[in-house]
Amino acid sequence: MSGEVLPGEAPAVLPGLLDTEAIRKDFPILDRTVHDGRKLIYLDSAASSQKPRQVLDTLQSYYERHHANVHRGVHVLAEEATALYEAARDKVAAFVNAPSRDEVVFTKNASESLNLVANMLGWADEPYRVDASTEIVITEMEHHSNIVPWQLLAQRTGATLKWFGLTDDGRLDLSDIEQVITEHTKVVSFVLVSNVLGTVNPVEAIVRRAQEVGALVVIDASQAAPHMPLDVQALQADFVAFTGHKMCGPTGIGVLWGRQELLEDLPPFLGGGEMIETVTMHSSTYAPAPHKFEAGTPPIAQAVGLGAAVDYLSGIGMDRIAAHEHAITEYALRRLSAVPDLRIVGPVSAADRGATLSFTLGDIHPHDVGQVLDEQGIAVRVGHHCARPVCLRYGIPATTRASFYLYSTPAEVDALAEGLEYVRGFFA
Amino acid sequence: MSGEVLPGEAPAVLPGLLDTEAIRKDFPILDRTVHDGRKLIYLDSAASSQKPRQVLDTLQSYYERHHANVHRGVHVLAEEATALYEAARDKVAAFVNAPSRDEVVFTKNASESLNLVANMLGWADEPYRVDASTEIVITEMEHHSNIVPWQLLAQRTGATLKWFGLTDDGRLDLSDIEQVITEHTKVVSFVLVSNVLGTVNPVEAIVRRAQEVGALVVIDASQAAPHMPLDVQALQADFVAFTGHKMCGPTGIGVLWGRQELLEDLPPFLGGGEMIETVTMHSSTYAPAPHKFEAGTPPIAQAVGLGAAVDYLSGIGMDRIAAHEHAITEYALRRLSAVPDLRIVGPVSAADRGATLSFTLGDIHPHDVGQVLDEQGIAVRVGHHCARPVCLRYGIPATTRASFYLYSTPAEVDALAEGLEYVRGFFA
Amino acid sequence: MYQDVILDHYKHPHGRGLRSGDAEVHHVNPTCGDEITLRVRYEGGTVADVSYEGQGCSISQASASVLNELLVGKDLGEALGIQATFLELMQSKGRITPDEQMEEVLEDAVAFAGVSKYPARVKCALLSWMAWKDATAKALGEAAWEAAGQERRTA
Amino acid sequence: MYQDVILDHYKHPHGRGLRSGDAEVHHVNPTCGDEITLRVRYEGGTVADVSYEGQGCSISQASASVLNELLVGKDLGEALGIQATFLELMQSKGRITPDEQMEEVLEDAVAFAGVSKYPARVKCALLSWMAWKDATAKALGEAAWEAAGQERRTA
Ligand SMILES: Cc1ncc(COP(=O)(O)O)c(C=O)c1O
Ligand SMILES: Cc1ncc(COP(=O)(O)O)c(C=O)c1O
Repeated sequence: MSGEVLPGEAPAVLPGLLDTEAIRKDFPILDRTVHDGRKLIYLDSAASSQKPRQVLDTLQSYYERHHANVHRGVHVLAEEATALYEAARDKVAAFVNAPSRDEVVFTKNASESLNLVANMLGWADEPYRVDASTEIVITEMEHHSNIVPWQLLAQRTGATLKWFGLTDDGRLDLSDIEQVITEHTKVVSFVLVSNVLGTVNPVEAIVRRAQEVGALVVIDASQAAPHMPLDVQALQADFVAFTGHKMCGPTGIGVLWGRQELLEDLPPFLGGGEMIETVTMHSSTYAPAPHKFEAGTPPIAQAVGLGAAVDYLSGIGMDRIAAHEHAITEYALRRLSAVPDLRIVGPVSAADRGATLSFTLGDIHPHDVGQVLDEQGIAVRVGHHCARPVCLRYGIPATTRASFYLYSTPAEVDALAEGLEYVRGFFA
Repeated sequence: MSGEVLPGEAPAVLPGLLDTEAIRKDFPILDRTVHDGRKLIYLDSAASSQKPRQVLDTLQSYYERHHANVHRGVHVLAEEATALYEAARDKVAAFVNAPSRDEVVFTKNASESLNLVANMLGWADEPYRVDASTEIVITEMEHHSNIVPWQLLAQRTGATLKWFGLTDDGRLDLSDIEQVITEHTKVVSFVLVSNVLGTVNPVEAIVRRAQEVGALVVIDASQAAPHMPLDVQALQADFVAFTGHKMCGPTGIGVLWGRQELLEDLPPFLGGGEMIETVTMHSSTYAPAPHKFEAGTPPIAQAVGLGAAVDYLSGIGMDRIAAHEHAITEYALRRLSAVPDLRIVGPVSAADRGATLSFTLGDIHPHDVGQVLDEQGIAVRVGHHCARPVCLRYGIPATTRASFYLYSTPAEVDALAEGLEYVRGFFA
Repeated sequence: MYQDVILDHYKHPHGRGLRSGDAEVHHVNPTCGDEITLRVRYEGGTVADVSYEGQGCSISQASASVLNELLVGKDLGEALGIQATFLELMQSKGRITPDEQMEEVLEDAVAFAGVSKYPARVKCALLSWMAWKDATAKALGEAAWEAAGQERRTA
Repeated sequence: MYQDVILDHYKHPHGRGLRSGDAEVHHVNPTCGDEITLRVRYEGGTVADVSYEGQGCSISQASASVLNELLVGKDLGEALGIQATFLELMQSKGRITPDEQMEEVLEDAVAFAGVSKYPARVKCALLSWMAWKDATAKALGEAAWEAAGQERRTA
């Protein structure tokens, strides 16, 4: 990986790129200017993606024409709202190739989805119950949302929390897999694509070992669902969590997919309206999944909006989006490694890697990198990206992170590389 | 209460009415027609209110111009999104007269808010911890969202669940308050305004007794916040929960207000990004409230939308909205009691009563009432309204419920009364 | 959705009231509180009586009345066929317009076609039919039931 | 926000390095990992030295350098006054434009006025100042601290 492309050089046409000129027209915010007329270069999609007009129009027309509370209404609006909400469930089920629509639970975000699983297992009966004799396995590259729920569960049940470490080149170290996942392990929860390193993890090896010992597998697909075809059956996981706002959907909506028999067997988490079958003051029985896990008025408009997002992404094709991002990632790795003093934190090749690039730039603090890039209109994220153990592992306080999506262009990669040169000069 | 107003008679101008002609222009959905051109008469706001254009415009412009993930971003969009999100917290804090903005926790709905409290108390240290020696007190008129979380907590901790019964005229029976709330009681949770009966409960009497025994007070204000001035300091409660979609806000957003020292002392509920101070693989420390209780990417757009809703309601004035609804309720009670065989379930006078009217109509099943009203364009809710114990208490399987809001008119009350006459004829 | 036939059955229900039977079941629709207590009596392979009592909306009441009218006197095999056809119609979300053949099987019950467009009401229409199937299973024992199902499928 | 004064202090920090002192504190900004170890030394009521070491962004580094330059040699009372003024400026969300009087008190530190517009960076600018206040409290003991605060308020 050397600097074949000189700064300022026009990028050769990359193989597999989408027609970003057309796509960018769908995203009103990408026309925005910042800091006195500079064009926005949004490289922070791993934190949250922007929303296409198709999703915004769906939200608007939902509220302007169809809104009512869902379920049990006998009037037109209630029926329409219910039909739209449940149709969104069908769409999401199809998007992840779920065997049944009833396996799709709507939550408020991926964090709630992961907490839901941790809580279900804490309150479950055998054989699922997590207790003091149990081991929970995660990895050192998890997002805090896939660490803290398990720490809380371990504290509250006495279970032992274990984890896979990382190799120097930003991959999971599975060399001790037999020692990490043992016959005491009841649950293995790991991220499919790291939000800091970009690493795509080897699902099969982990699932195979987990199945050997009879542990449940939870996959945090928050950074995968937006960017590549996702097939819960192929993954062979028991639960898969992801979040709407990173995949062109609204904020306030997340998904937990779970295997039907597990959703049936496991106890509820939040109690309230809609999740019950019948209630007396003395006791209650619960509705079948997915409703059992959807207490209260759900994020109706947000689910409908996520349905529109899924339509939008599928319309373009997840494989084509993945190919686009792969091309951009390859190009970005090439351009960035030509910037002096820049060190990629994570895999330096585009193989098994998502379009999220974390790096350090000499000893210029990421806050300064981010701020000076921002003054040029370039939006990146800086900090520990809610995955502080990764920074600890690599002995750095923070990183600068640029992340790409279906609307990202090679020209934006160029702007980033040039921006970084400017940052270096600024603090030299 | 007798039938002074004959069906078809034009209503005298009622005192305290809002200028609904102007207000209705703000709500695009109210222009809708259903069933071949019938004008929509939306009397289901207790289930979910409609949204004014001001809120929809705010959502749209948030996504079109300012969206990014909140907190910790150093780029323009992240700063703008954070400022908008936190400004919404300020607005909600002012709306309920919270002593501090840090006492306002954003959740996904009132159900999550109530579950949050129940879970905090289950995992708390003394003196808050709910355990087998503890009594939890609720009432027979609670929404399932304020029953099931406490049933789950009682099951899981061994605590005893007790409740206040109801009088024949739809009020809380507090005659045995000393026996219900005792020195074993650690928490008393009750609804401020019933979503079935419409009853406004006597907060002061309950709070006084709870304070006597040192119990925490949780108030479910889901049906109060949209309809009347709400002052958490005047209520003297410890926690107050409400939900955005019933008060002109988007779906997917709820609020928990809690006293600062409690939010500081009590343990977190959901774990994840944003709610931490620092994380290692071995342990984590938590951010100060409110962030401690907001794991993951919050419902950003929805909070901003709720801020706009609160501005909208405050712009009109909560006291004026309450006066409008009071006038409508009085008129509706008068008109409905003139319908033969109609029996109000709940207080029959408008004193201490919200604008939610439940009733039965002879032995015509509520499903049939609702369906035939719907055919006339009139949207009401039928069933147990997520408060089945109320139906059990009054020995009925279900009710028909009409609920009014700031956009409701006396003409809509007339339409309802006439619609009910038609229903009677239809099934005669 | 309120066809005259439905209103007729609602106002003048057939066979309402509990009479002696081989088995009794009690079914509830928890979302709306509709309830039915239903008894079946068999004579050989024939549905000798379906008696019932309950509370609920016009749809659930009328559908119980139609069930009584349709099934009493029929062979179990035929009755099961009628039940299956009614189920199919009700789950069609308004997409099936009953043809002549279906009308022959379902008679008055085709009036419920419109109800299938209202998801909230489908359960009301099916309450008595599910209760009948359950009671029949109870009356005949699972083995006989399986055999009957077998017979029907191979008929 | 990157005034030349700030960049200057960042590139050529004053008084950096740890020297002997009466008290040492270690402060961390958990959201971005900025860290500072800071020591204070007092001689009578005078700030004799503020020495420090740490890692962080240009803002937090420059602000520690400015702190050293401003506070060393000052009376505790005066130093506290400067700290309070800097705090006020940083929490102003860009709403304060330093006037002559403020410039006299804050000298180079007025260059941070622009930083106060960036909520995410205010904590960086305050890191060393909070550490200094904490270290001072530790060095003098709470009682002396209270007395000094008292003195300042009544001055
Ligand atoms: C009194 C009351 N409490 C709680 C709730 C629950 O609100 P949500 O469904 O938004 O969680 C409702 C509304 O459904 C309600 O009316
Ligand atoms: C890998 C990963 N997991 C989980 C999450 C949490 O998602 P959310 O904040 O929407 O709950 C994120 C994003 O923040 C993420 O990148």
